[in-house]
Amino acid sequence: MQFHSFAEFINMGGYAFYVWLSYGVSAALIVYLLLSSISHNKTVLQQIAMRQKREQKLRQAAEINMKKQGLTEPEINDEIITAAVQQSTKDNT
Amino acid sequence: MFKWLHPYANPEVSYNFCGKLQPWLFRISTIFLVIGLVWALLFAPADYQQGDSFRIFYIHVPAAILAMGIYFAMASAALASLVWQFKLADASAAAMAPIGAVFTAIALITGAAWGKPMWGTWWIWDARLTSELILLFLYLGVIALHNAFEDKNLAGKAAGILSLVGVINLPIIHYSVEWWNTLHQGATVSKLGAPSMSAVMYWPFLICLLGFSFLIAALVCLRFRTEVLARNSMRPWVRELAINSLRSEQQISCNSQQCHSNNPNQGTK
Amino acid sequence: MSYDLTINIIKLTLTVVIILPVAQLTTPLLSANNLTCIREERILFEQLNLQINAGDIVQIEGPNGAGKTSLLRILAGLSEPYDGQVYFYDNQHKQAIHDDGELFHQKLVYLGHLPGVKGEMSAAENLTFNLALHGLNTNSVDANLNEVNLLGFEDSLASHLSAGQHRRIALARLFAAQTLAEKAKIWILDEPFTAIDKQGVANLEHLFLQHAQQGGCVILTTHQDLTIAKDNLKKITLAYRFY
Amino acid sequence: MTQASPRSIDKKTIDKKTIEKSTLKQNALPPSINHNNKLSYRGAFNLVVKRDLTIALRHKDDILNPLLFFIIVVTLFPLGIGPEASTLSRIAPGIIWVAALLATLLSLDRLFKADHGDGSLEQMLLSPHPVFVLVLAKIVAHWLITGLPLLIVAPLLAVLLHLNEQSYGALMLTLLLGTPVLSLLGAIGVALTVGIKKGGVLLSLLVLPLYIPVLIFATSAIDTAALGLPYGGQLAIIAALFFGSLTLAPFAVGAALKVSTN
Repeated sequence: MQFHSFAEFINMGGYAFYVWLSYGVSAALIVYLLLSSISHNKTVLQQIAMRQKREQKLRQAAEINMKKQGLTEPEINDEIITAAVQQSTKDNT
Repeated sequence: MFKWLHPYANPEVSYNFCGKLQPWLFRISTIFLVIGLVWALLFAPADYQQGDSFRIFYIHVPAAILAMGIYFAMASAALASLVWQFKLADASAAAMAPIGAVFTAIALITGAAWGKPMWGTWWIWDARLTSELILLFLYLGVIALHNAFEDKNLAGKAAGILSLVGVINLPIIHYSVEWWNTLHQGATVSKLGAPSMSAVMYWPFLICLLGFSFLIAALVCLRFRTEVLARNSMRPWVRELAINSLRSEQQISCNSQQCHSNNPNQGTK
Repeated sequence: MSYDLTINIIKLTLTVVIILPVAQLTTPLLSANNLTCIREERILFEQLNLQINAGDIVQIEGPNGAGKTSLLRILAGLSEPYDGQVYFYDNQHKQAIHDDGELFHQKLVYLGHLPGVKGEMSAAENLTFNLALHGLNTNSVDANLNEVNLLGFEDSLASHLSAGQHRRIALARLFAAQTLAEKAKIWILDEPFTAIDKQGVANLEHLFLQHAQQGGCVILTTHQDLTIAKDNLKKITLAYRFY
Repeated sequence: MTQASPRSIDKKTIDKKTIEKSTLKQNALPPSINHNNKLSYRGAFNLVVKRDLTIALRHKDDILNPLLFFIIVVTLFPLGIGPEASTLSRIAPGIIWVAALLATLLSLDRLFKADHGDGSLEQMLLSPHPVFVLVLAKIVAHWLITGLPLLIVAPLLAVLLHLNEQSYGALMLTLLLGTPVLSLLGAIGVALTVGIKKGGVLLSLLVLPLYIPVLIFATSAIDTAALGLPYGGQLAIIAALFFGSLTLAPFAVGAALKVSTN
């Protein structure tokens, strides 16, 4: 132990201001970095969740629009796809 | 050769791996930092010339060394992502930039606070300080470029090119500044380089350095996970994670406010 | 072949191109394997496979934001796909487009949204530079400008010309490229008919057909209905994906 | 294709004034650079340099504005610091070089921005030539348009600032070797920011730190020359920076352009 009393420790041999400034600023910056990293993580997660909700709305709107126009959702026509596959394999050979 | 790495190229695996690693890194860094800083502040002897102001050394120098080290780590990650199209390397480079910038800032501020009592002035165009300042500019450039792009993948590539250019320039800038400094003014006698540092001073320094390194590793883990999430937000596992986290947050807030309208199911329970 | 995901995205309507001789029918020019495109964390398309043969005119359809332009840019090698690879064929020899970019670019004509015309240069200078840059013959600049109804404008600075005329300067390159047998076979055109009048559109469609018959291929996006007979036209439809 | 296309409406709407006004010679670019349709690296290089010079000469602001900026910045310093010849001559190298740095920075924007805006950059990236060659050609053209004029006015400004007579040679040599480095390194920054809407301020943040070594060695060479000492060492280092950036920067620029046009 280099210091005999608490007051002496705080005084830092006359350099109290500079030493505690350095340690204080460093601690503050690291704590800020830590907290901002954590909050950044949370906001990113929130944004992703929000976007999912927005996508759902968009999808519903699109479906309603289609129904209005008397269209059903473009069903995936397996026949066409298989035809395409056959076609492309034919082309290859 | 790198086959053991393959599972970690999967974002989900590495996200979970970092999630497991992160608390341990934080614990280890806390232990090291508490020991190191208590030793540095209370038990390490005062410097015979600089007195107790020497205690700034224990954060200034680790911060300065690590600031430089993070830049090199970031540049190698950028190289990996540009050359081998290793997408996660990109995310880790993006995670490192702000941490490096903060540690550079710490090194600069503590350097100034040390310089005032020693040299009588807050700022001195000392070679080390100047090149540290330029390092900060390089970091800020990388971060700014990263933020300027909407698309995270493009942002990573652009910032990667810049950090590679920076890493080539860093030694050139460093030596030119050193050279310029010795030319313009009588070499500032720097106590830092003294090789005759005694063991009683050396050990706490080493422990502090290790502590800061682990802290940085933990922070990189934390930020890396965020970057992975942001870059993979279209993947089902991330979407599920996001929904779950939002739900659990709502539950917490509901419980604390005794939940009135938000979630009727919660209220009746 | 893993079509499980592709099936959800793409409706391919492929019809046989009958006009072409059998030998050319099977000559592939460009193919793509497992293309995935992600823009601003949205998947535009995923695991897309396609092959484009000599004689094909392929129209890429889809609503705004479905990734038509992105697909064209990936096929041209301007954008990197998130995943997957684009190949071109040199004498039936399959090569990734990034392996020999210079050879691929000799075979390619890409016209994007922007015409790439400098206002400070005249129409003829613009075309001359464009042709020379791509290693095409610059002897018939006037004839090429004539084809796009720009004769008489050769010496006017492009900044004095309209948007449609800029586009026609860019399109004039197609007329120069069309006379070449081996080079510039793959045409990738993003909305080539924007700001072009009816007669011009008809001329271009005629040119496309001719190019296809000579063993080239045309990949284009357009909002206009093409008058090209259905027999000669393949369509790739990209659906809008919400995530 | 035959003359299938009928002359249509547009022929009538030819603006005769436009034709008369345009006194340009037809095909300022050579009408046919190649007959065998194979353009060599050198041909491509020359083609792009000529095109960029043609555009710049028809758009004289591009050449004049950075030059005027350079002159005005240099004249501001004596007004701010005071007219004492001794002070001015001591800081003259720094002033001239910082002004040259800023003038180059100001002119960098036009290196790729216009080409990116009208789509010709895409066309260049898709041409059957290595990006390296085309990028180098554009940088050379940029230097000829902005670096060379600075080099020509620099002695005049040195006179205004009472630069030590012994250091004129050093000033010219450092500018000759240093300004290309500024163009080369700056091109990396422009290539990275060309796709960004508000890239101007960002560009200076990216590029200025990279300029520091050139500034340090150039000013110190001029200072050394003022003392009558040999300044070959500094000049050699600037030359090394020049050759280093000449070989490496075009690759970085090419990679950056591919990202920016993505």
